[in-house]
Amino acid sequence: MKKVITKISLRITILAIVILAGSFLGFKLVKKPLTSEEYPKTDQRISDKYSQGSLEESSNREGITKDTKPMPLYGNWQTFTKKNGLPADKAYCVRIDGDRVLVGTSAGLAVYENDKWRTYTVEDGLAHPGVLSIDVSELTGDVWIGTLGGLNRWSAGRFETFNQFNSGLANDVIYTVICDGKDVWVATGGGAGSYDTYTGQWGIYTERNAPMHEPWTYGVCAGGGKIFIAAWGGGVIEYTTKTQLFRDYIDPDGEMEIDLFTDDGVIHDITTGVTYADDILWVATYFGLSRYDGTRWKGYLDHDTGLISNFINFLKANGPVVWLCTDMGLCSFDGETWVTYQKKENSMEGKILITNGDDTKEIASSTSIAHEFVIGVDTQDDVIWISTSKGVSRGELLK
Amino acid sequence: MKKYLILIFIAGILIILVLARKPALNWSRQHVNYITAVEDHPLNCLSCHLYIQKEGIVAKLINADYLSPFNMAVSPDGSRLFVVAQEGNKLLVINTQTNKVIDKIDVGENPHSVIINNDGNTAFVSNQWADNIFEIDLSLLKIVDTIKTGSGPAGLALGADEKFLYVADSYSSEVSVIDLQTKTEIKRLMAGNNPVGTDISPAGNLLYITSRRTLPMPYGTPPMTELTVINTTTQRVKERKIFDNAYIMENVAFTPSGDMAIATLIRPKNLIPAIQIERGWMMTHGIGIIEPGDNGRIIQLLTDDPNSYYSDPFDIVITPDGEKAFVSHSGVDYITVIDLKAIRALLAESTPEMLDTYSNHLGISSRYVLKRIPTGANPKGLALSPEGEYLYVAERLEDRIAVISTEKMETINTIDLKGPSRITVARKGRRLLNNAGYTFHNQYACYTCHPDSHEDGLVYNMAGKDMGRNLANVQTLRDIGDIPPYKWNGKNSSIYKQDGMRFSTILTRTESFAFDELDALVAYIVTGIKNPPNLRYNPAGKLTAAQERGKKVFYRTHTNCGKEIPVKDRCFTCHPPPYFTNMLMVDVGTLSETDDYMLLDAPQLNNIYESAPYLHDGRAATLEELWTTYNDEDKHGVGNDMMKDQLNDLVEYLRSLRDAKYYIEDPEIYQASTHLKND
Amino acid sequence: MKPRFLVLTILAFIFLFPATDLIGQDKKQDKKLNYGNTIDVQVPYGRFQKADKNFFDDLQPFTGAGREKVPPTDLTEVRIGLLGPLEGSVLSPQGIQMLQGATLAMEEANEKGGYRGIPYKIFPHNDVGLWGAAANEVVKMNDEKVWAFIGTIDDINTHVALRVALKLELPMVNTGDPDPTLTETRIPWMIRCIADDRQSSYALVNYIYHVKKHSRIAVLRANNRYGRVGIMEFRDAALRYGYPLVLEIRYNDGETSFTTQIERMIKSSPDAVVLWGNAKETALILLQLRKMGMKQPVYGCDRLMSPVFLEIAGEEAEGVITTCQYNPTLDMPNLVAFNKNYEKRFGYEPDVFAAHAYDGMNIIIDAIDLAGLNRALMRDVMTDLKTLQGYQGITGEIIFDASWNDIGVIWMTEVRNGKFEFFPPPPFEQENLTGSIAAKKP
Amino acid sequence: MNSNRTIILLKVLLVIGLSGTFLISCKNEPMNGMFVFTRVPIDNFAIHEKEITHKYPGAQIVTINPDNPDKSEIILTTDFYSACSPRISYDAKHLLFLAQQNKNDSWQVWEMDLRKRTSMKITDFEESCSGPAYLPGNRLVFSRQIPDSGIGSDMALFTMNLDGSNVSQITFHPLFDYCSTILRDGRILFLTKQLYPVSDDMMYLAMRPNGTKAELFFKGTDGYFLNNQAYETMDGFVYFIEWEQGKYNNGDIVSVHQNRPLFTKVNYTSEIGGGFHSVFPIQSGDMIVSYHPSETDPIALYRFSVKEKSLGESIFSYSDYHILEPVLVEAYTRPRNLPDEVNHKESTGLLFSQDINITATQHDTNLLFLSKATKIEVLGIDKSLGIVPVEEDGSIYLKIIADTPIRLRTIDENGKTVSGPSAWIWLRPNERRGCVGCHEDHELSPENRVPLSVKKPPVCIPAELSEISKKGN
Repeated sequence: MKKVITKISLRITILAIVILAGSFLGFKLVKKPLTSEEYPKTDQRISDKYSQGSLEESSNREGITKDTKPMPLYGNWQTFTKKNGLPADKAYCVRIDGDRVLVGTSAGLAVYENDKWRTYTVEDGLAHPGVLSIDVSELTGDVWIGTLGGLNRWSAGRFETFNQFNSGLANDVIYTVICDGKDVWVATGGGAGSYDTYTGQWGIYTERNAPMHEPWTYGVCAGGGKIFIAAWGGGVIEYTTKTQLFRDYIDPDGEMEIDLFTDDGVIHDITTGVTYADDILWVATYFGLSRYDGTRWKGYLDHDTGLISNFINFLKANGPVVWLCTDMGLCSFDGETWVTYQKKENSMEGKILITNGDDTKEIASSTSIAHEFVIGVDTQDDVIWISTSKGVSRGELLK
Repeated sequence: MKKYLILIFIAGILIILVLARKPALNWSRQHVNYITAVEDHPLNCLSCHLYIQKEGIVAKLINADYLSPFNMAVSPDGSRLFVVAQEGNKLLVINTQTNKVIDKIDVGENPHSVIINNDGNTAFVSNQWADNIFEIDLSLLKIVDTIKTGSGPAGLALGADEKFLYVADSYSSEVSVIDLQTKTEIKRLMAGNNPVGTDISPAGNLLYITSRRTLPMPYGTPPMTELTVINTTTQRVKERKIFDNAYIMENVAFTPSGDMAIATLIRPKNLIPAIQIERGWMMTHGIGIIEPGDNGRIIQLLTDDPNSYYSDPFDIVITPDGEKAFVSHSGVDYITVIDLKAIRALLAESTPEMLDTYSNHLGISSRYVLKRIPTGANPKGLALSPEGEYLYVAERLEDRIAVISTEKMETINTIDLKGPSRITVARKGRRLLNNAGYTFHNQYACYTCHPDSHEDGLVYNMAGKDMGRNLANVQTLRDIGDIPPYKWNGKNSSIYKQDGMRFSTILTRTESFAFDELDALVAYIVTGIKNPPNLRYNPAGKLTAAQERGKKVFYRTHTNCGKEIPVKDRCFTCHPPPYFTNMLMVDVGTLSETDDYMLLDAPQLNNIYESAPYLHDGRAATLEELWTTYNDEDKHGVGNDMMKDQLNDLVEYLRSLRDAKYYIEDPEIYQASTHLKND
Repeated sequence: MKPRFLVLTILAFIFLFPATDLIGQDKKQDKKLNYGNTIDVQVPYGRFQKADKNFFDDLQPFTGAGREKVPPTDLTEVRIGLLGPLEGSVLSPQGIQMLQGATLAMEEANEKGGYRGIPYKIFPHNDVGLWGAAANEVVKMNDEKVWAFIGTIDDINTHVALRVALKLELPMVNTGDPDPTLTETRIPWMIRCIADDRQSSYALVNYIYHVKKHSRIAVLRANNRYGRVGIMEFRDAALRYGYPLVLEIRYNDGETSFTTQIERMIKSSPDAVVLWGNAKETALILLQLRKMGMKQPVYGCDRLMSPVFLEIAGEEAEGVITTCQYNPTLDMPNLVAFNKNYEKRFGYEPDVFAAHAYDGMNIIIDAIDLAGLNRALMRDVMTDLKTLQGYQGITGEIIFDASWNDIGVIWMTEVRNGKFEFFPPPPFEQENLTGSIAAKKP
Repeated sequence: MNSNRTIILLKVLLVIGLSGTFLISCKNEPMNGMFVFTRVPIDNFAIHEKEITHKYPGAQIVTINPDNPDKSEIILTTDFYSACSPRISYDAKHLLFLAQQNKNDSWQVWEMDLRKRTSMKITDFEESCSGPAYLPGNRLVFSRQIPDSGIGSDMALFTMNLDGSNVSQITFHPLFDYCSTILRDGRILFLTKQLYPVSDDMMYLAMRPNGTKAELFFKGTDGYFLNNQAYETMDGFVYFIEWEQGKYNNGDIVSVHQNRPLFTKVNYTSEIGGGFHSVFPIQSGDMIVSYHPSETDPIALYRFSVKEKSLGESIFSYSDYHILEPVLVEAYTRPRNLPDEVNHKESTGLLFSQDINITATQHDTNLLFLSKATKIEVLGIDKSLGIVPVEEDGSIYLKIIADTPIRLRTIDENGKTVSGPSAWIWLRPNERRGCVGCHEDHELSPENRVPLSVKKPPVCIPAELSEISKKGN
């Protein structure tokens, strides 16, 4: 084996020298595999690929409107970081709650209200400073907070902590929490869990009682009388509330390193998030996006669609539009049109890429999202908030 | 000849009786000495054995069905007084002109509160042990609707426009919001722990709800009790007012101007070594004042005097002129009249630091207490006539309503509710249990730490031998007649002993009960205390799927790996039905460094869901913690092999456990355990 | 000779990266091994269908923030976490070895002055606990401000830890879990410096079916994730060679009598038996199956290669063949020194977990030396497939693929005279190659 | 015939005599409703400044029927040279009093059977006793001179059974203690006066009959002196006489309420001239008092209306005797019989203070400069018993040798006194006693929190104690 390697190195060295000149020819033609240190500056990569345009132009463009409802465009980004009062730059999640915005950071829960940030930490009753997920109960207004160290109910100032020791919570690392009527669902490091706020009863869903290989869950969403669980390594688990029955959706090819057919089922068994709206289930993975309309699956990969990156941290659907938090920017998609928000390198300016089929247009934007590594998103009315690797941003619908 | 034989026979019997008298007396003396742990308790079989009969003809004969008036409401025109008879399960209607009961309406089990709408044509009664509300048409005096609520509906409030009814669900610690158009519960909001009392602000936009038990607090930290503020416009919780170091907040009332709301409360001293009673060292009682508004203060003031305590404040009403507040002290049979002008003046002149000191000050009450009005036994609910000239007081253990002139501050009349005219031994015992007169300076009653004869959720530093040692989690009094021994260390083999001389030396610190009093107290404790139905987790005896699975875990004999669990380490060995205790002493590895070595009495598990925190020193905040945190060595049952979902099932099963009578009636449970034992 | 080429190679990569990477890829495709060193015949669906997407053709970048973070200046120690089965587990002996291997590396680094004079310190965490404890332990490590961590052996715990590492953006080096799916999660925060069960299975399958020409194999495996995932690769590889398993049955950890399972095996009349589980149980199985008359050759996973196995199985162990992720008997100076120092320090011989943990710790230390105290930059050097590619560890040369899995050398052992004798696996036989590579080409 | 007559007469006489005897013996409370008081010869009467005990040579205990005072006077103590301090038992059948049989005898406590009018000596000490009072449970409390321990003579309180057995000293401080009454809550109210190191004003302390939990009940304004006798009414008022310094013939009737004795003083006679010397509330609501309009008048027995704050009719008077210490023979509710935690097998008691930095003056801004105390010193009569550092939260937890007077002093970091030394206190064996702070507001209850000090074993005072107990083991 050592010999082999040595040979390979030798060959590569020789080859490299031989093809040095020719290399630059290929540079602009092929989408190249990336390395971390020199991952392409997205501007370059995309600007070469797409044509240019202006924002004003694009918002009136026919190309991005659908027959029924035009794909919304957001802009006027305003960014908040530690300098503006956030407790940390790394913001895992964001949730709009009426007049206030709740942001989960690596150093506590930040609440933006009346143009001011206020931070809640462990001293205030937060289970752990790392806040990964937030949801608000529509019924009661209670805020449910998933942290790296347990689940909080934050109700009118009172923090209540649930963890795997003092309650029926499966595990203390809460990747996702959602409210579904009186029920609260969590995706944790030790299985999915449900909590009935009326009876106080906890449910745990693991490989022991649900069709999962292992109890690792990453995302959960509710919709259509069902609960969908993104089971890491187990695809998507569907739970029908009424019948209390489970079924699973996994990648039919059974292999981790490939996707045999894009549309044969969920793209990959390592799922990172699920969201449901307008009778559509969207599934995020680090390997692409999947859409399920109840009968058939459709997969989207970055090499042949407008999806900017296969690496999707989180997603959230709002009506027909799904918002995708990728490592290359914020992406929205309604089944036809892709709109991607990116940041220009070393600049406060941003850009928007709009892809319809093979047609892609880039629009410059005077403002941009805080960072292209987007981790969380929430929209409400004409406002969008995103949380990123370095700060949170607020955008407005462009009319 | 025959006669002769009979004579001989009778004579023989007499001789035997005479001969046997001495040994019989000796035996009785020893028996009574053993049970009572004193040597001078009178030898009277009946005084003990007759009155502890729970069932049968004798029990029927010696006991009586009392009404026990609890909460009240006055009709908007003042002509009718509606009284909830808690034990009688009735709503009594009283004509306030004649002061006579004119009607009795049967309501649900253990009714708690009644509220009348503005038109005076509808009453709502909360049935605490039926988890519903009765809507009563007052023109027909008939129940016209039943509305489902959360568990243990207690205090009631109508929204300003009377479209919504708010219910404090005392057992599930929620507030049910009921749409009165559809007569359905539309949602539940999280309230404090064990919410009971309600009042709506004069403007109608804020609903205040008191709670009795402390919020779950980290071990060894002071209790904190919540007063929940609900915005009736958004129907969401607006704020949670936290009362530090207070609990048992039974009721709250707004002043007519809305400048204050005042709640009753108790300030316990559970964290301080229980080494004396002098100077409010165990319990103090008072009021909590809330100034509404965003920066409103929360103030606590005592209604006690340095050498006299006014224990167990229950209800509070404020006169329409906003000048006087009346507080019923159910532990001492007094109404305290509070001068609200003096309160306002005190609040106006005091800095936060001063108020902080006042909250522990026993002398400050003389600034605002106008008068103490004596009442009959156990005054609970209060109601004012619409103009505020009369105060009605529900004398619960007197089956009577007192009518007090608010101006003269004297009782001017009483209304006999026509309950049983005699006072049974158990009733006498109940009065004793509720009365603080048997504690030095009336500082607390049995009831204070055992509200509703249950437990108060606190852990006390009883300072057994040393001051910082042997903390004790208060245990319920329910069913205890059947499951000796007593105290966590099981040192007392009978209730007589438990409540005897030592009890007075270390707990009440005044003269111990007289023998007849002790007999009465025991009679009540043994016969008169019921478990509320477990409607929340096991309403009809049919276990949920999770509870069924949990039951299997409870009765299991093998671990998940198939290893046999030693008999002593199985749940049901120490906790067998019907009381889920084998009444034996055991070490389950839960003693802490601050405990002297002792074995612990296996506690009963009926209605265990109501008894957080757990373990002898209350270290476990939840049932889960018993096994996740305090059972490292598998001494409290083998459990470390359990998966989390199994533990959840076990907890669900434990929550399903209800009154022992169901397990006595249902032999299937026994079979289950014996069957499994043979596995 | 070797280092020179290595340096040259790296230099070439650095200078000519875009060209080599882009053009070279196309050109190299014919020669380059498939993902996971998979020979063409073993490529999933390779004979029938080209996959829409081969995920590990590309390297997943990390585009998040963090590289700009300035290292703290007030450190008194450089903390490295270690997650392992340290107490209360059947794997604890291995966990302790792992901790000791890492400790030795740390102590050696500290002797050389640590990181710019600041000593390294290991913060060990036990991964054995209540439900998903590994996740909570990684959170605790992060709260302790470790710069990276090593962990762990149990594959469930490793997976759980990995997901937390991603959220926390905490570099993770796995030195003991051969679960192939671990690196297939595409989390750009973990590398693995131990060969996985895919490599072991390929070697074993090749040896069993092609060298030893067995065709009927019965498998008895542990009823846990380790057994399930390990055998999954073995089963797939055997099948792709055209040999479905004749029997796959399970036993539970802690079982001591395997009569039922062995009876079923006898009924299936296999040519040979493969055991996949921990040393204790597999040794007992071996004893019992020999006692029950099974004379067939026995093969096993790397966990059989343990003194415990020899001790329990005694003479019956003779002839048992296993894989091993390294060869402790090689005469490499660093390995010899390690073996000597380890025994001196801890009083007994290191095992495979100690050796890989030693390498893993050294990789972390090298990454810190190269990148400084910045998690993202440390991650960059660990995952760029250049800086540390071909790392010369005591376990051999470490080659990472695009999923940061170690596809380096695998070894085989046979018990001879009560000792494990090591030998390199025979070269794979390529059957029916035609068309498979072509099919993969875009 | 004669003999018959005689026999009949004898029989009749016998019947009458027997019925008389029977009737007399059947009368349970022969003296019910009678007034009993001490008659003191004017010449032997003097009020000494700062005098607590009142023993009047030549005095006698007298009873009168209030309905017919002049004709019903009976001297009950004719067998004694002097007698005073009458106290009626709860059932009104017995009378405790203080007497000397002969002129030079010491004063001892006697009990009289009011029915039989016979007296029995209860105490029999060389030293004089004084201030007896009935305790529940067939015991009594009294003061007795104790041997001079080098700081001057003082009087301590003792309890004993009514049959003279089981004597127990219950106060242990260098003060002059004199029992006043038994409060309805079962505690002893006693008058006390510090003698050492400096003489101090008199005050009332309340204490459990086993000598535990002694605490300040009432302290008059500076310069006022208090009378040895006090009585509590059923509604909780405690009445006694208070004198202004230097005006010992001008005593006033005052009351405090048991619920809040420190701040409820009411003076009923500030508008009335003359002097009050004794007060006894009767259950009907009024009082009988000893009063004289001027210094030159003999002190006489009067009625007094509390409601009207006015002097009523004069009931009885002498020209050559003062009438003092009146009581009414009337049964009254027995005070609570308090349980006893004292364990004589122990030699120590435990003292706990929640925060030694809490003082009554903490809100006084002028005193804010007071430094924070970090240590506390326990002082004995003539030496320091030890200095103990306090916990972070200000709490201390001490195991102190029992039945020994101590004072406490708080000290700051620099060794300077922050406050103290305190008043003398003592602990009974096995007594466990708590205080909120040092010199704190007497009406302050403790803040509910876990004190740090009790998480550890108590600090032994004096330090040798731990060694002693170790040796003992």
